[in-house]
Amino acid sequence: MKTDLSKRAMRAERAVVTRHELLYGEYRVLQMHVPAVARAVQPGQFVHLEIPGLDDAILRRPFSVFKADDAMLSVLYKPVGKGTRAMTSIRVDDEISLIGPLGHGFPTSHDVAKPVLVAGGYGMAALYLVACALKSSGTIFMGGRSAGDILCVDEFEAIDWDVRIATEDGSRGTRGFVTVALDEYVAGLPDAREVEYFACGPNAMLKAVCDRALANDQKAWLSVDRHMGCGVGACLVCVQRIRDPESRNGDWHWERVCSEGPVFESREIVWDDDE
Amino acid sequence: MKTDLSKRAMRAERAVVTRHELLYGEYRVLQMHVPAVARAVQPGQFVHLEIPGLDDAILRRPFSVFKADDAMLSVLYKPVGKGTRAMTSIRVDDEISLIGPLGHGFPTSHDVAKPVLVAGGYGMAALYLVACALKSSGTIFMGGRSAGDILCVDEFEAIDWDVRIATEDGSRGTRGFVTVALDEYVAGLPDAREVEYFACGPNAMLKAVCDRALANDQKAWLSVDRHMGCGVGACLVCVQRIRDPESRNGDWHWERVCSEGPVFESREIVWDDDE
Amino acid sequence: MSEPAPDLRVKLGALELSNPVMVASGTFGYGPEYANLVDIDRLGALVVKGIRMQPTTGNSTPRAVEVASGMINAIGLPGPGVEGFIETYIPFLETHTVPVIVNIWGCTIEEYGEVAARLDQVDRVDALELNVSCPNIKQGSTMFGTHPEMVEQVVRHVRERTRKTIIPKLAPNVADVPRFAQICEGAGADAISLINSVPAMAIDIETRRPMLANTTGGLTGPAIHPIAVKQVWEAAGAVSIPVIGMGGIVSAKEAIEFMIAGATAVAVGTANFSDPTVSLDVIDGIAEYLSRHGMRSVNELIGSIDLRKG
Amino acid sequence: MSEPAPDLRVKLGALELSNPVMVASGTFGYGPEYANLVDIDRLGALVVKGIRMQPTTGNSTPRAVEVASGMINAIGLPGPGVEGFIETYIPFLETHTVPVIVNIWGCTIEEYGEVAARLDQVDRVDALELNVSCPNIKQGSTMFGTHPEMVEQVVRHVRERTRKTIIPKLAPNVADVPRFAQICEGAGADAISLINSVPAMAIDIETRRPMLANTTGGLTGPAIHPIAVKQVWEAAGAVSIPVIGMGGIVSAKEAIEFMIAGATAVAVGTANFSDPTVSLDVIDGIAEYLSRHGMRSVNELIGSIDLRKG
Ligand SMILES: Cc1cc2nc3c(=O)[nH]c(=O)nc-3n(C[C@H](O)[C@H](O)[C@H](O)COP(=O)(O)OP(=O)(O)OC[C@H]3O[C@@H](n4cnc5c(N)ncnc54)[C@H](O)[C@@H]3O)c2cc1C
Ligand SMILES: Cc1cc2nc3c(=O)[nH]c(=O)nc-3n(C[C@H](O)[C@H](O)[C@H](O)COP(=O)(O)OP(=O)(O)OC[C@H]3O[C@@H](n4cnc5c(N)ncnc54)[C@H](O)[C@@H]3O)c2cc1C
Ligand SMILES: Cc1cc2nc3c(=O)[nH]c(=O)nc-3n(C[C@H](O)[C@H](O)[C@H](O)COP(=O)(O)O)c2cc1C
Ligand SMILES: Cc1cc2nc3c(=O)[nH]c(=O)nc-3n(C[C@H](O)[C@H](O)[C@H](O)COP(=O)(O)O)c2cc1C
Ligand code: FES
Ligand code: FES
Repeated sequence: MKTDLSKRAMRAERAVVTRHELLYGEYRVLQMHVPAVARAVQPGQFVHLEIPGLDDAILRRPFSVFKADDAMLSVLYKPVGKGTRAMTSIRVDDEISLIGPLGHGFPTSHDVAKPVLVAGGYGMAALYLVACALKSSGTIFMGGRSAGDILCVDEFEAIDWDVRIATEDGSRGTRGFVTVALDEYVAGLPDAREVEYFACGPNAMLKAVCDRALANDQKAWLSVDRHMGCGVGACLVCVQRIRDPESRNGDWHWERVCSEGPVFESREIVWDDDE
Repeated sequence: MKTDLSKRAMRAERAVVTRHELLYGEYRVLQMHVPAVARAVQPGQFVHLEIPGLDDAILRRPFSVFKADDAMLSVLYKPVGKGTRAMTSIRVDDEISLIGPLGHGFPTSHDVAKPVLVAGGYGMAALYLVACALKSSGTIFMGGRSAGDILCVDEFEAIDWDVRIATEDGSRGTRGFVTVALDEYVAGLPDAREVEYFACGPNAMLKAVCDRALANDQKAWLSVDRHMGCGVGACLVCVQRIRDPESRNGDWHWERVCSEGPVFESREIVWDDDE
Repeated sequence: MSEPAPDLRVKLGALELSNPVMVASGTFGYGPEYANLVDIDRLGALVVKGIRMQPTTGNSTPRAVEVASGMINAIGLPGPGVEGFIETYIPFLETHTVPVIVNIWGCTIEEYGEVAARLDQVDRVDALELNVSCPNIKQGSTMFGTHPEMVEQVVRHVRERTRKTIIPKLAPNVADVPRFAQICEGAGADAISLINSVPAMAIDIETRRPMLANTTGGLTGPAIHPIAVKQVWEAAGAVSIPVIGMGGIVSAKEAIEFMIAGATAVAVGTANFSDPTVSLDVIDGIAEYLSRHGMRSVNELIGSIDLRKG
Repeated sequence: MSEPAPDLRVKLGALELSNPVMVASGTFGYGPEYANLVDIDRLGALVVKGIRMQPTTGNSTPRAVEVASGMINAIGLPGPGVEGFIETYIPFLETHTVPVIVNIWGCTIEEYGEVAARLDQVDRVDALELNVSCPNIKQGSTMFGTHPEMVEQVVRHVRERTRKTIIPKLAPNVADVPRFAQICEGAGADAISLINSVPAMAIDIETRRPMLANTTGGLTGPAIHPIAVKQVWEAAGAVSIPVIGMGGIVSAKEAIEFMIAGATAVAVGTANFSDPTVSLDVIDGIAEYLSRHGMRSVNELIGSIDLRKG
């Protein structure tokens, strides 16, 4: 999987904003004209954006690619902190410095018997290109606190995916964590091992998917979120503990989420104690 | 002159922008609704503005009051540096934090035989309230690099002031420094000692006016521009050398431009070597 | 039913403050300058501009320059001298109730003692902050406060000349802050304060001249906050007397960081220039934080850092 | 008729650079990371991430946190070890022409020597930068680089083991930078570089835990620039070997400030993260400045500070 494809495609561009609006609840879509990057994007890759008007903050922010075609690339975000709040002031026709596509995304070219996507927050956007790229459609489980946190349902249904929703307050779909709906679904399958997971969302969700993959002998591809400095592998800020492939006694090494990741297979990941 | 009037009137207010537009050349007028301050302003006083969107810059910027009535206060500025460039993004209805009125302005309540105003740059705006307050009208000399630097001519003419213009490139009025026109005028007067100067502009202009006042035994009130920290007398950043009144051997002390100034009489000022 | 307001009182030696938020020396004048904009009696304490024995002129201009997230100043400690201070400002301060801390300095160890002895007689003065760390005043090529022996002698000497609370103010440009903190504690300090401004410089690239008449000065403001948090945390861990944290406070957030790191009180400096009432907002913000976190006294916040490994 | 382009060449000991702009250790990986975005052969020199004898793991996460006009990092010097470096990165570097400076460190004085001796055999390595000042590596409670004797021994020991240009990198958190600069010169250094990141800390006030797994880290970026300018100016005035200035460069302006203060070369660090081609812009900006000011060589800029009193 870990080719240097992304590496070769990576460029720094000035992207021109073509669309910027509320899409679902508090989530906004930011669409940019940046053909050279948009064309090269693989599902699960991200772009590193310099956010204008960020006052005294100096770092870029990474965003998963939501949609990409021959010219346009868009990301989905919610204003939660300093960076994403400043983003809301971006206007159509503004120029934004963008580096991408970055990282190693999800594998999508192999045959997957039962693809299962598990998404929370911006993960619903990050998995859309995965759904488009996989050879056969499957089921996506979306989880959120309440109905406003459920995104992109129409997009997935339009490409014939079975969308299952769970909200903690029960305001849309099943009440409770997404794993409840997921467990029911898997329990009802004739052969659980046919399932292959593609997940993006909060760490607790990723870990829950990881536990199930290990227990049921399934493959699970997890997209990890880490604070980043450079985004290109130079600063070693974004690292994730990864199991040494040959080791039997739990030895591990660090890999860079921005370069070797953000997608890792569940067996590779060594979780921190507080995750 | 140096009463604690300004002190008593000083307030911190949230001013609401009511007008913000190009007025002359690159000069813009920023008008704010801030009655408590506007009402208290004396000619030559200034306000200390917190400029929104100033990125990593942390200090306020001082601006002379151009016009003030019972409700509105306006300042005139040109985008030249970080602060004034950021100001150009201020929009009508924005709120701006303002401290004022500050400093001791020009004396205007006494009888002045021949008031002569000398102005450069924003000084043309800063002297408008002086012209309004003086009991009799007189002559204002305006100097600038070229025609685009000459401001507020209509305002002064509307209150019956004689406006004399000098530009370095000769694009408007006399060619050359404002002092050439000024010297001609003074030379033509029956009694030069009747002249009392009120000046605001670059240091070189103030110093030229000072030299003439000393040579001709005239009074000259000069408004000094100094970089400021607090604007209220606490930080001691903005100081000016002032002659000790009793001293015969050139002794001096520091006074605060923001508090004892910005207006000093020419005989008080001890100029720095590089001024 | 609303909870009772949290208890904000803290103690610095014998001195009790109604809340832990002071204004930092040199950024608030002697009191009257901001009195029209700020209810100064709400402050935990007012620390006045540095005072020595004689009246002093200070540096030439420019005395300050703005830089990224901060400013560099080289004011040079101008002031009216101790007698001038007493004469000019004590009458004003007597019309107010805020605790007054006088920041003092001298060119010799003896001068620190003289100033302290004189102020010991002034009832309105509650405590003395000993500025051994102004980057604009030097002993040879380096400042007083970077020499352990000098710091020890200053504190010991002042201790002998006054019964008031004494608070040495440490220099930030040393490798081993805990050592200096311990020296002060051993020499009889009631508390320590830190950090003073950090030695710094800016050059105008067009004229190729220093931006400050004094060539170099001291950096203050948000830029130095993370440096200050580390030094306050280290100092607080090294001594049992209270530590006063300052450097880059612009809101309750930075003040709370200092207190979690171990500071008993904090001082707001440069931020007063952009927002004169910021210290009052910091007081309110700390109270709000305590309520939200179910803490009944600010003492629960002090040193509450959680160092468990993740 | 256009003027000839100004001469940007500078020398660090025996090493000649085509221009004075390098990228700082730890902010540009080992070369390949940015090679798709930046024409690395245009750089004055490439300083790679710190290398010691053994492969090293580095600190836990979080390893960095953004603060006002800067970031604090506590990466902990992970790396492949000297053999891993040679094996993995020298082949890539051999396909490029940019001068390569390897930043080295060790847990003992001997380890510095071993790494230096090993790299002395590698032709592609042009110089060694000796990191005695990483705030995340300690000797007792304070870092190596704050002890004059330790610094002297490291430099002397490395000098004996290599003929390549050696460049000790000084710690910023000392009171007397000139003294350290002179010690390095006396011990045989060809140049010195400064500043490394400034010890700092940030606390999450909601969890009351440090923002970094390592508790403390090093502050970099625009926030430290004025501190760096002062130290570079002091160091350059104290020694006759070249000084390399770094800390908070985000454009040609800050680089020119360092050079006016006396730096022969400069290094761009944190700014690479937000703008990977910033170093190339700095090179162009310096050339443009020299032309505009009628200087034909960058050497006219170095140390050109005008200290006349106003
Ligand atoms: C691969 C990847 C893809 C992502 N895709 C999306 C997406 O599609 N949509 C979306 O909304 N978000 C996405 N995120 C998260 C996004 O990058 C932002 O972190 C998030 O939106 C909050 O940013 P903020 O500036 O608003 O918040 P803040 O919390 O104010 O700032 C977060 C930033 O602060 C800094 N920071 C804070 N704490 C630390 C720390 N402990 N260590 C280091 N740095 C710190 C970092 O620069 C970080 O980016 C993605 C993250 C990753 C890693
Ligand atoms: C009493 C008074 C009245 C004024 N009235 C007007 C007016 O009516 N209209 C107008 O356009 N301008 C006026 N000015 C000037 C104005 O305050 C600004 O300084 C000027 O407009 C440029 O600001 P800037 O931020 O755009 O420029 P910059 O040069 O980018 O920034 C100037 C600011 O940087 C800082 N700074 C830079 N160098 C130094 C230094 N050596 N020492 C200390 N600080 C430094 C200061 O904060 C200063 O305000 C007045 C100044 C004074 C003192
Ligand atoms: C303009 C100015 C003047 C100062 N004068 C003094 C002083 O006289 N004595 C002193 O001990 N500290 C002085 N300081 C340092 C402050 O008290 C404080 O330690 C420092 O500014 C850090 O806090 P801040 O970042 O909140 O400003 C001064 C700071 C500034 C900005
Ligand atoms: C993420 C990161 C890693 C660093 N790693 C090293 C290192 O390995 N060795 C070293 O000597 N300096 C290291 N530094 C310090 C830089 O080389 C430089 O001295 C410092 O960042 C100041 O420059 P800046 O403000 O331009 O970033 C590192 C800095 C950062 C931000
Ligand atoms: S963000 Fe710099 S190495 Fe990943
Ligand atoms: S600006 Fe602070 S004293 Fe004048």
